[in-house]
Amino acid sequence: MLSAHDLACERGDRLLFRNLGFELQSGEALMVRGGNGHGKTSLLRILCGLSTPAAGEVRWRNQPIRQAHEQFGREMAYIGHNNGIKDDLTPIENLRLAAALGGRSLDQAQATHALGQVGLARCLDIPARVLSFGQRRRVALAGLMTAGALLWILDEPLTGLDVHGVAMVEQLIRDHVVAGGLAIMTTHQALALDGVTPKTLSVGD
Amino acid sequence: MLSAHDLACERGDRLLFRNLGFELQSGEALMVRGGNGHGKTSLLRILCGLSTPAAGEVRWRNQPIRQAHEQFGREMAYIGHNNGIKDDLTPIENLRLAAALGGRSLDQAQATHALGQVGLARCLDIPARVLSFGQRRRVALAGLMTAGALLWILDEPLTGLDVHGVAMVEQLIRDHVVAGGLAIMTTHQALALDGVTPKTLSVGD
Amino acid sequence: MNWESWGAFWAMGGYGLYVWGSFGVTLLCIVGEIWLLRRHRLQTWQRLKRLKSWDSQ
Amino acid sequence: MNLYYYASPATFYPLAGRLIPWFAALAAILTAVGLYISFFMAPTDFQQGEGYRIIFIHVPAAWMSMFIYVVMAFWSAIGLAWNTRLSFVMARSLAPTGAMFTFVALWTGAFWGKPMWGAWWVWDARLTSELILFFLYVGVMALQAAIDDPRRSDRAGALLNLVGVINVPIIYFSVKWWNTLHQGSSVSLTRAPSMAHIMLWGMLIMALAAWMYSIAVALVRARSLIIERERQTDWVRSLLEEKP
Amino acid sequence: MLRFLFTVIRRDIMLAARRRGDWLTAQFFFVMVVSMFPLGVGPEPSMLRTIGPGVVWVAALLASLLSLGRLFADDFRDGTLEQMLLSPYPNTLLALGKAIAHWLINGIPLLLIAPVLGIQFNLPPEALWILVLSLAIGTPILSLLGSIGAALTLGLRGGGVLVTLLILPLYVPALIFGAGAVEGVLSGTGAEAHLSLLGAFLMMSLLLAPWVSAMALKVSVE
Amino acid sequence: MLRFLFTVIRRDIMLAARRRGDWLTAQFFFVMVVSMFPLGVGPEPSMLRTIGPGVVWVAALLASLLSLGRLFADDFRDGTLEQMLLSPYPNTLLALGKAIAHWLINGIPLLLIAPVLGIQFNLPPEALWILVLSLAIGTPILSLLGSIGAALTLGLRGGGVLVTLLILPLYVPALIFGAGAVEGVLSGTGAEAHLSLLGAFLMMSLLLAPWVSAMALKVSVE
Ligand code: HEM
Ligand SMILES: Nc1ncnc2c1ncn2[C@@H]1O[C@H](COP(=O)(O)OP(=O)(O)OP(=O)(O)O)[C@@H](O)[C@H]1O
Ligand SMILES: Nc1ncnc2c1ncn2[C@@H]1O[C@H](COP(=O)(O)OP(=O)(O)OP(=O)(O)O)[C@@H](O)[C@H]1O
Ligand SMILES: [Mg+2]
Ligand SMILES: [Mg+2]
Repeated sequence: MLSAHDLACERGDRLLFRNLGFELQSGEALMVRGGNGHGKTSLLRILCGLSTPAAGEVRWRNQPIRQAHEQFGREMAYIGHNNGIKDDLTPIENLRLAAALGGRSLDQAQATHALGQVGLARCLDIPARVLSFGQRRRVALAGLMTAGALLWILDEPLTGLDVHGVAMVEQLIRDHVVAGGLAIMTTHQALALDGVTPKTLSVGD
Repeated sequence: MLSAHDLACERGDRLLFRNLGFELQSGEALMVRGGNGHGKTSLLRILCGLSTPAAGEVRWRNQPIRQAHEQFGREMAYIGHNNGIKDDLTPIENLRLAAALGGRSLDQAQATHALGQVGLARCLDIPARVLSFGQRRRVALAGLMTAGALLWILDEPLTGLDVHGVAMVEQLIRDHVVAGGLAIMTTHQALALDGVTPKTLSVGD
Repeated sequence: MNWESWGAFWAMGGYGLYVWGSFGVTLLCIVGEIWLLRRHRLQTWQRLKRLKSWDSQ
Repeated sequence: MNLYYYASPATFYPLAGRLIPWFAALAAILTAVGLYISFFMAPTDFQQGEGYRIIFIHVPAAWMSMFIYVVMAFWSAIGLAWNTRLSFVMARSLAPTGAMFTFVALWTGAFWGKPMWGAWWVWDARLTSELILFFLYVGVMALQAAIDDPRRSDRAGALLNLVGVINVPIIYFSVKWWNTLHQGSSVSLTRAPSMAHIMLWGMLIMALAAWMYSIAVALVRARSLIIERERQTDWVRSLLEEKP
Repeated sequence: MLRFLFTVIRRDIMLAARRRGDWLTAQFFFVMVVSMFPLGVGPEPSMLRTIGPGVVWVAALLASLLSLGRLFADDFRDGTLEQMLLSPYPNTLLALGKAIAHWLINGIPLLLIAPVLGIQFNLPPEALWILVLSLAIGTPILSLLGSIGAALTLGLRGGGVLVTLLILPLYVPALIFGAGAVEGVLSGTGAEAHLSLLGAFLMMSLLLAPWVSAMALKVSVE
Repeated sequence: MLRFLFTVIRRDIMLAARRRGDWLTAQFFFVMVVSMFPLGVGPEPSMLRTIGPGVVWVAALLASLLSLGRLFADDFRDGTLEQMLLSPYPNTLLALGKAIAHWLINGIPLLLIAPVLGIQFNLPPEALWILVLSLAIGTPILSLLGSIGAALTLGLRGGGVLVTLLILPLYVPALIFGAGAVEGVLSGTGAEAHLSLLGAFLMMSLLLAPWVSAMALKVSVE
């Protein structure tokens, strides 16, 4: 469903990678590996269409993602190093707005439920600004859960999470993949998806 | 040398902790444990004097840190969730400026050496803005190494670091403590300091 | 007593708009402030009650 | 010492509760008397006709606007120096009332100026500095509203207040000088010549009423702020249980 | 489609409501800048009346310029802009929605305050009325053109000059027609010509600006 | 001690040099605001001369405000401000250093540009000279007082505009004496009195402002 052909990425004077390609089908996960600064984030941003590769192209359901903007936007969810949540809104409002912007509707109860699942039941109505580093990450994860996307692109989803958080994310990804979803992720920590063996892809030297 | 007496911290409507106290001598390390949002960061900021506790006080060499501002400032180094590096400056300039502001002098060669040690030998003269998430963290760690401080306060030093990075930080902390330094840290990942057993302190429920 | 009739009182010798405009707005301000104050007070109490019932749960 | 005793929120709260009705009642009575004097006893002015009756709120409001700012600065200074929570609360609870009186002074001034000078507004020294005082009030309130953490917001507001109170006289004299140096306009503040005794009394009584009103309102506001901040303490908890 | 537009607008209004202090401050800025001028140039009423419309218009321009700085910047910093660009709707709608929201939040209040400021400068009632009308047509232009500048500044680090250079000159026609309309009333030559030119300018910006700023946004997040 | 002060100043100048675009923007803003006025109020020379000093001064005030928004904000966001506050030197020095750097970076260029703008308004040479002198004494005041506002509003949503609200009223004396000095020359009453008052105001700000803003910084990073 998602395929990358001959991707290359240049940053400044450096060629981060080239001739990079892969194909990912429904029910598969891809783990992107590489040390700090090897270009994982750069790759993920290319895959979700935020930046343009120096060469090559990314296809979703056999169409270049630039052309399939609408469909791809509906079926893909991305979490980067930045959480993409508004500091002034409460977690609930954040989720509901994100859903509305994606053209979905999400009522109060569903949002509350999702936040409960990521362990934020006590922080429903304080502004996201005062949440701790890990709690903010969890809000982004709750957003992912409610997005109903088929393809997940997750850049270091485990940063800042405590052990329960890590277990929760593992479970989340596993369930998603088993149910036929696609997941692409990076992480420097151990990530155990029992029953699912992700493909791996190494970036950089 | 560092002691905390009866600390309490309130945030918004919540009492994060109270009656928290400990003492740390030269050559000892303290690991602060607690899940997301339990108040680790809040505690660390109190310990380094950035915020005032709701009750209690922190002492350094038996003096309240507010009064020992100058000495404490010279002997303590803090790394928070924010790296404290300027995006527009190169890593070298960042290190040298930080040293100058701390009243130390650090020449080009020393800075280069420190950056080499954290694995940034290839990124000496590009602005920090274009560095990857983990590389930025490493710049902050290089700053820590050159600060020559006795007390290190590190809030999740491992976030975003790859395996080599983690090993490097472990080595760094171990050496510091063995050489008689003090270290206070938090992390959600495993942190092995062989030969040194940190005290632990749990925060929050 | 200054005024022959209520009409004269309200007219204020031709300055009715200005005099009553001033006194009226002052009254509005005071009433408004008291109303806001009352609302703030009630809201504070309600919030504290709710927080307390949360804590005791 | 006695003072310290009353400076503790736990004693101040009930004390304020007992005082408020008295101040409120005094304010109401004085206002009634003052209004009676202003409308029924004070004679018509031979120059300005009935229009001058605005003076009975204009002047008290103008006085209060300046006085409250100074009092606020006083409490802020005490708070910053001795770190007493109560003084921050007092400073904070005065600000909206002060801003309100400043607004009233501006408004009534404008409504007085139109018939007397033919313009709602002129850039006279006194008017201009009152306008700037209004901006200062709004600034303090906006700053405090923008900060969620009460401790931080108290201190930030107090600092701004002190800077303001040092500046207010400077501003006043600079504005005054600015205006008189190149006085091009034909209008100037015409004073009611020698005020009749009864008018003076009316003004004084209205001013006193404004005082009482300000004290009562500030105390009510202070009480709300206090229980909000002290909610973790035992006495507030038991208070919350008492009053359902 | 329209749902998306409304959601973008609703979102921005919600955020503005959450920081009401912030929003009020922008309006006060307008008031203060206008009130500073007499202090600078002296209190003489006849002179103040002449410069009044110009001062109010320049202040409106500056106020909108200031609030524009944050139009996309906050969203960019916390990553929500990326998320919105990835949404399944055209980015032009996003840009249009943001500009409309900016006008609703920052433009409309200016219209309400302007008459009061006009009074401070002793403008006669009919001039006040035209002042408000000219601002009503003119401020959407400021929001629309400004959104282009705001989108461009996101990427071009330190390319701020370019934006001031680019946007302020674009504002010039709005300023000239807007202030000109009011002066036309004061001098008795009438305001219609100025106002209709201003309207034409508005139409043009409405057509082009969202499209350009959507492109600029894409470039900026790269 | 002095070493620390110099390091702070050097650091800020270095950063400004690194983002020269931003820095140029503030200067351009100054030029643009001033040039916008003749467009807004009409081209009549005698009137322009009367309002000239006031307009230049108000524009200088706004330009310095604009750049103040970022005086501490960037350092706060990336955590370097915390690090500097934790340094072993008094925080007052830090605040003073930042204010001085701000003046060197944003104040001095204004002095150089002002005469050119004065010429646009037909100011005679002796008035130009006094305009520069008054700005030379006045702009440090703006930087000093402004640093208080910048420190107080640190980290607040939309702090940029809030600064304006807090600080503009405090700038009033500087504006009045500064513009007054130039007008004094134009009207023949002389500028000395104004300039010496401006000097006194500068002294006072120099004594108090760094101290207050250091306290405000402490409060803000809490
Ligand atoms: C917006 C317009 C006005 C403002 C902001 C204003 C402001 C003030 C202030 C601040 C004071 C108290 C000053 C002091 O006690 O030293 C005051 C007093 C007074 N004002 Fe006004 N004023 C305005 C318009 C007027 C007008 C139009 C009149 C009458 C024609 C007027 C008559 C007076 C009088 C008689 C006093 C009391 C004089 C005294 O206490 O020495 N004011 N005003
Ligand atoms: N202008 C530039 N000049 C030189 N190198 C650049 C430039 N821009 C980016 N780079 C380099 O490109 C790389 C970007 O890496 P990227 O952010 O994709 O890494 P990553 O694999 O996600 O790392 P991390 O694990 O730390 O998040 C970095 O090594 C950075 O130094
Ligand atoms: N105004 C507020 N109202 C309610 N809760 C607040 C407020 N401000 C902060 N908090 C809470 O205080 C806690 C602050 O936690 P802190 O950042 O110290 O956590 P942490 O232990 O460092 O977590 P992490 O591991 O995620 O970094 C959070 O739980 C947050 O929700
Ligand atoms: Mg990365
Ligand atoms: Mg933390």
